[in-house]
Amino acid sequence: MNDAVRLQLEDFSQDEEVCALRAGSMRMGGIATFLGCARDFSEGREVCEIGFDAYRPMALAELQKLRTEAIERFGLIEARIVHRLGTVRAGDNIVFIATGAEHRAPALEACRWLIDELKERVPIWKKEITPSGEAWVTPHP
Amino acid sequence: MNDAVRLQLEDFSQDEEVCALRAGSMRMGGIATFLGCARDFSEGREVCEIGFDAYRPMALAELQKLRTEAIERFGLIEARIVHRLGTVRAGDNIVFIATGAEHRAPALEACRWLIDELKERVPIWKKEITPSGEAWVTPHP
Amino acid sequence: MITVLFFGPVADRVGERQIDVPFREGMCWQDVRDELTPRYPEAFALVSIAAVNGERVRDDVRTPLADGAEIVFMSRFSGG
Amino acid sequence: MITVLFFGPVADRVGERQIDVPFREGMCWQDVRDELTPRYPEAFALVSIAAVNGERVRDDVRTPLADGAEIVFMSRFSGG
Repeated sequence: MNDAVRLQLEDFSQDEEVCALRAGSMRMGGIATFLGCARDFSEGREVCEIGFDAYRPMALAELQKLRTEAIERFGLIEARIVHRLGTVRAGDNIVFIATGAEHRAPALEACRWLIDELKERVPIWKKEITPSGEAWVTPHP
Repeated sequence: MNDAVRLQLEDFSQDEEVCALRAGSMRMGGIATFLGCARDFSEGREVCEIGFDAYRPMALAELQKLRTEAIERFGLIEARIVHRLGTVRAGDNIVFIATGAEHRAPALEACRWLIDELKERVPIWKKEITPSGEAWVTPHP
Repeated sequence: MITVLFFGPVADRVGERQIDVPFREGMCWQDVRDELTPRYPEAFALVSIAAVNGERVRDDVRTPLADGAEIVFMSRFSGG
Repeated sequence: MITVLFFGPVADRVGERQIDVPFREGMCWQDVRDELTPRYPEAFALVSIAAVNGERVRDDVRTPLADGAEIVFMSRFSGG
């Protein structure tokens, strides 16, 4: 749990992640987070579960690069990223990003940047499992 | 704890707030949060504690208006805002905002908008208590 | 009677959190401000926002107060 | 030997997660793609990203592969 960047099957706790984010510094004035969850509906279809596939070594390396880049680019004090793999059910957590900075603007901007870049750069694929079958999600161009 | 907008002396839990935010809907795909904390340093001065004063009825009414406006403006599914009063110590939580939407962009944008507007519109004042005395914080114009 | 409240840095400079001002038919919040400013010049130097009965009011709109109204003279907010 | 890996929708269409391709001196990742595309046309219709030994590679840069290299042909990512 203490790695700042993780791919894992298990769920995570926001409180624990934010606590770990803050552990090293009393100078954090602003912490932004983004939590992505599995919805029970997507483009008109009922979704029961979401399955993930990943090219794990590259996915983890890309997440680590993203964290380092975000810290440098936005002057963050700390950042954490957790992405779940395996299969999750509707309503479950998928991805969590937390960014901490002295002031609110860099924390909020870095959080936005990280989730946008993660979607572009990290080799993970998701499949929606509905009552009538499965389909890989095609990202919007 | 179940009110979506609160002014309170006590600390709060991010996990509990996010759980309450999600309770009503399985359609939330993106949840953004902002947590403001008390830093131990501000503009070169060591800060031990931060004290708050508020015009409580108006502050609560303004927070409720902000929540309603954010939900309409960004098409959110739900939003929550908690602000602490009384006195907090360096490292403690001050303010928490959580926004939930079907997709990430409105959740992230609403969260940013809410903290910016809160600072402009909600009658709360903070005082930094340092080893050498106290001083009300003057917001940057 | 008009109730006037102060908070934060303004309250510190006034030295009170509440003062009462006698009500006069037709008076507006601006009249209360003009009456109090010479008594508390340091406090009113900070004031940039006013509220009547919990609603922010504009400097260029004069509406007569009702007896019992609550006015708050505030410095810029610093919450969050 | 060159190891070729597939994930997600590409793996489903190939019907395998891994295939091995014999190594030839001087071959580039583009040669492997050109060799596999006619064998798995539906899978390669999805491919828009390639990585060699875990690093994304550009279509317009040809670098000879080392024996034992790992190539991954990937469709657009959909994580997060």
